[in-house]
Amino acid sequence: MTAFHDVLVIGGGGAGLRAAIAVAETNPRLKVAIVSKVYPMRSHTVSAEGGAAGVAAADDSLDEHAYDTVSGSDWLCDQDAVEAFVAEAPRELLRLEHWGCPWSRQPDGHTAVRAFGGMKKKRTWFAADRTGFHMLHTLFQTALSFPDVVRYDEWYVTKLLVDDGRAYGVVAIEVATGRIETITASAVIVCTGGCGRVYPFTTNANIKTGDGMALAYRAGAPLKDMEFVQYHPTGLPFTGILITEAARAEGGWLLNKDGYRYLQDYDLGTPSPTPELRSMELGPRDRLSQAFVHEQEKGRTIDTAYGPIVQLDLRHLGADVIDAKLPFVRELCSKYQNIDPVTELIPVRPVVHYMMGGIHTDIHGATPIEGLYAAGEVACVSINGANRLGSNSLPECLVFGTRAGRAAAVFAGRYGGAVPAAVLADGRDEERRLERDLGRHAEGRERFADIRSEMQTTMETGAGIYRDGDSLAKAADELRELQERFADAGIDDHSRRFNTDLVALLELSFMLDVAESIIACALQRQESRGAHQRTDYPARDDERYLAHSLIHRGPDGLGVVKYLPVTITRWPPGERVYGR
Amino acid sequence: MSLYQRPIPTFWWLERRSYLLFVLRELSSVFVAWFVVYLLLLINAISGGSTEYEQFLDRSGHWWVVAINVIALLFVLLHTVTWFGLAPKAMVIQLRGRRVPAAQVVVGHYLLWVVLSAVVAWVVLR
Amino acid sequence: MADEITLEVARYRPDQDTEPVFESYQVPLRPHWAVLDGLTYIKDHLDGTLSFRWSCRMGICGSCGMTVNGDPQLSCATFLTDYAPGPVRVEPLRNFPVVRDLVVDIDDFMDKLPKVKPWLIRAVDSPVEEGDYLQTPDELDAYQQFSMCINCMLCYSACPVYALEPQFIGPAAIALAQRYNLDSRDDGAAERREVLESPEGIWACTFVGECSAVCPKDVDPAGAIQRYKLTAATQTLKDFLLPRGAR
Amino acid sequence: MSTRRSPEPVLWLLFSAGGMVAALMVPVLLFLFGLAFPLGWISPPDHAHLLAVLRNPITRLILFGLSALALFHWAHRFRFTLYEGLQLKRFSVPIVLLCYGGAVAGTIIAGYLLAFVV
Ligand SMILES: Cc1cc2nc3c(=O)[nH]c(=O)nc-3n(C[C@H](O)[C@H](O)[C@H](O)COP(=O)(O)OP(=O)(O)OC[C@H]3O[C@@H](n4cnc5c(N)ncnc54)[C@H](O)[C@@H]3O)c2cc1C
Ligand code: SF4
Ligand code: F3S
Ligand code: FES
Repeated sequence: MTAFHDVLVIGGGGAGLRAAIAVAETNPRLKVAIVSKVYPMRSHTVSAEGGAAGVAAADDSLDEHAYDTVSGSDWLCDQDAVEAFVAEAPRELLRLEHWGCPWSRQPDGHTAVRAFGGMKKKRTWFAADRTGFHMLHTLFQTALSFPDVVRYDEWYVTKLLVDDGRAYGVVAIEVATGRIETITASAVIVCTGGCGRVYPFTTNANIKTGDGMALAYRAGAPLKDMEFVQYHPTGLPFTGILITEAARAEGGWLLNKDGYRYLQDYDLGTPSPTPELRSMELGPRDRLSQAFVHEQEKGRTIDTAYGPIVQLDLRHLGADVIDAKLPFVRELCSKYQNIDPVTELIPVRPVVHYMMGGIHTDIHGATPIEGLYAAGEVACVSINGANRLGSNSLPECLVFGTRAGRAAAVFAGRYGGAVPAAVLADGRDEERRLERDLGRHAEGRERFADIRSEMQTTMETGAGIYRDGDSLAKAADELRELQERFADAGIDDHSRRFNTDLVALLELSFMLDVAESIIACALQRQESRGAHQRTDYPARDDERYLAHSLIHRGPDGLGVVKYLPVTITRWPPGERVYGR
Repeated sequence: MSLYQRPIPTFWWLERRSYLLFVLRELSSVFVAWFVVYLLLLINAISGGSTEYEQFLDRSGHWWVVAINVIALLFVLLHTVTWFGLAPKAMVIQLRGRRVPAAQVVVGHYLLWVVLSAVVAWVVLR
Repeated sequence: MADEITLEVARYRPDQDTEPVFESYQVPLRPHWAVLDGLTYIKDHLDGTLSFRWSCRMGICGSCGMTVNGDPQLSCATFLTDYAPGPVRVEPLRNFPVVRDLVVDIDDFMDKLPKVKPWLIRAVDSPVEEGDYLQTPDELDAYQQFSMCINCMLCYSACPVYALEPQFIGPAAIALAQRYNLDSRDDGAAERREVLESPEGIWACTFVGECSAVCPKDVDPAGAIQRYKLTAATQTLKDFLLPRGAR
Repeated sequence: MSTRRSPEPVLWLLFSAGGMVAALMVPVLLFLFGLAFPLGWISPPDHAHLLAVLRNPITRLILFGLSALALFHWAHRFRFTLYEGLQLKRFSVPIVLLCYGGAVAGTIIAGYLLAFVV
């Protein structure tokens, strides 16, 4: 059976829900559907803690937000996109307020803002330290008020149907029953989030396996800036659970083994007792994570069973501030680490957190494939360049979710209808392929879970906080080999009902493609910029690389990397200065 | 789709301690009703004159009446304790725009209880 | 500390089992390991056919609710060392139809949720350009607790009334309705009244209170329901006693 | 918008009021008249005193309220205990008759006693 919707949104996270609502608002006659591999309110947006940036305070300005974002990105973002982003973010955040989002408030009743890393002004809206949770549930519940938004909950998309450069829908499995179906549409918006699970140690949820990136890549759309993987400086050592940047924004200190605020040694400013914007602990994430590596090399980190750590000190904030502003941090520490941040130091280490790169789109969320749009972490517009600033991602989901939704609605309204026979045939091919996968028995005793963990280790060693030509080349070879081994791997479970084994296998195949694209882009970029630090090319090279990498999938499955100049409107490349 | 639906055991409330406590709490109402019956009999006896009252006192000393009353008192106390414990959930008392903490509401109930009990005892025994 | 612990996991494979059966697995017993880590260990190393839901592994997405040694729990926030030396029984959430192994069908909740209109309803929508709807921290405080629900379904799993009367709208949905009713920006209480005051709504709840006892986010749905009973009953009395205009 | 007319809110209010008075008043009365006097821990008050107390209209009013509300408290709780504890919801009609009927009957008896007999 084939269902048809005017606009099909893949993903029910912040970006997907916002996009779906935008479609419904733009053109109420359009039928919009959301396909999501988990119930929308389980999407990873739910884990976001710290906040969402948007200019609100009287002493702040759009230009300052734009400048912080541009310099934070190490000038790799597109400045037209950034300008659109900062201009529309406050409105989107207000819109969410009007939909009921429980933003934290000032005594006078207006929404409150807090400081965040790399931001020169206080402009991060927050709902305690459960911002993503409240945003996602507000969006989900608001979406419920649009009865015409249809949902396919717990459906797993395995393929984008593209014919002659235009997208026509997807093939998806209803996980509960194992039913495989072709769902066609006039326009498709990919909002599937990031791919942190490509790495072994990440803040990302289990579902963040880069599906959408691989779906688009396989369908012929290029991925952009994939080498830029953000490490967040403060994750709990075993689980990788995030301790939000808001902990530092409220005044937390990072201490090495000797109790010393080591960031002062890395050109991030001088310590002061109260937090200073764009300085020390409120520097950008790339620089903080890099500082950790240097501390480790100097032997000034603490060794634990789960690797080297430094310590985050919140004790001087006191129980009242912690309970009011960081209750979730306290809850997470006590549950997962057995410590109380009011009296104890929190062990932390850098952890893979966010993908700056993603599906290449323009500032309307359109990809080079007609009728195919992308928004949220899966997309690269790009406003994040070489390093995303904390709290820019949630508003990005809103701003570009809305833009993609509008653009898709207009597109779908204009070109409705007929789906070429070739697309349906393609769909049937995919259905057959999935049937084959379902019956896939391992050649030999290969467990795909082992391939997955080897891939993760390869990524960590090959393309970690610091990388070089050798480590990347080695990783590329290893990934090729893993791809071959993957071809022989099978699954234990051959039944249809809620087959998570099959889903995990498909996720791994997506992750392998994404991993290869990261390595390929990183190998080509012979400079250091933002989150991409090459020890063999330690300097930024604007001559050659003030450009986005665009990777296309070649016929042999290998990526071909090209470059696309960045758009510069008002802020010519300069030095990134923090703490001065 | 064939889904498995776990049958509910007849004595489901034996499965968890908290369920058992709940059922006991609910059964306390039976003893509240028993008390009303007992009270009405007492009122009837008092109204009937001093002999009937004496007879009532005699009958109330029977071992089985005492036994019932002991059990009834335990259940009624269970009722009182659980009732006061749960009261603040339904009542949100605002004082000067601030919500009164649940613990204070509970303490308030117990204070009222002590005072009322004392008054009743005083009226009866005066 | 022993270095292994036994997990007795309920397996239900509809094509081969007519009812759940228990299967035992030995998993490493390590500090910081949640029950969920034990299950992913099984899935990755011992038996790929075991199915369960999980995602955030930090107690916020609400996917991983299971019955652990008889109690409804988030398996990512329940630690193996607390159950040492074991064995630990892991079963699907009670009161829901089992789809497979530890996966339950929550469509019933997903159908009920929109019925209580859990979204902000305004008498007058003002345009975003006019700025935020004001709300003081105290007004935020009035409903914040009820906004913390992660839809994990532990409360439904613990509520005997829901077990016996599946039509019961149930704790989380009512708490979410109250979350909006108590929001100073919302004018939708009247629209939510009919559903909440129906026999399947608040009046079905007998205040067992287990919903609040098991809630991992301290939402206190039991409190939400009892408060609404008081509101509804007073409202009914007012409707009855006062002439139309004076309400 | 019309709300479905249901007696539940009224029954619940009676149940709650009954629960509250029962919690506050029953323990002391039951202790005195059920245990302390019969077992001779405290010597029972003489008949004349009790009759005088009983004839006071305030006492009569309080005792009437206590009896009636406590009975409705019982009726409501017992009804749900039968529904759930014993899973007898299918017999809801006789159960409702038994419970609330019992409460009404008891209330009438209490009213009769306190108004005419005392
Ligand atoms: C712990 C943590 C804290 C963070 N804190 C902040 C913060 O404070 N501020 C900030 O700005 N950003 C923060 N971020 C980043 C931000 O939360 C994410 O980038 C953002 O939420 C991504 O939203 P999304 O809508 O793009 O994707 P997601 O919320 O990840 O949603 C992806 C959706 O796609 C669906 N999907 C995926 N693959 C498939 C498939 N194959 N078939 C069907 N459906 C599929 C999923 O079901 C899901 O619904 C944080 C991130 C993490 C990990
Ligand atoms: S109320 Fe609590 S237990 Fe119930 S679904 Fe919400 S968070 Fe879970
Ligand atoms: S457990 Fe159930 S009966 Fe009511 S108080 Fe909670 S919903
Ligand atoms: S995995 Fe998200 S709540 Fe447990």
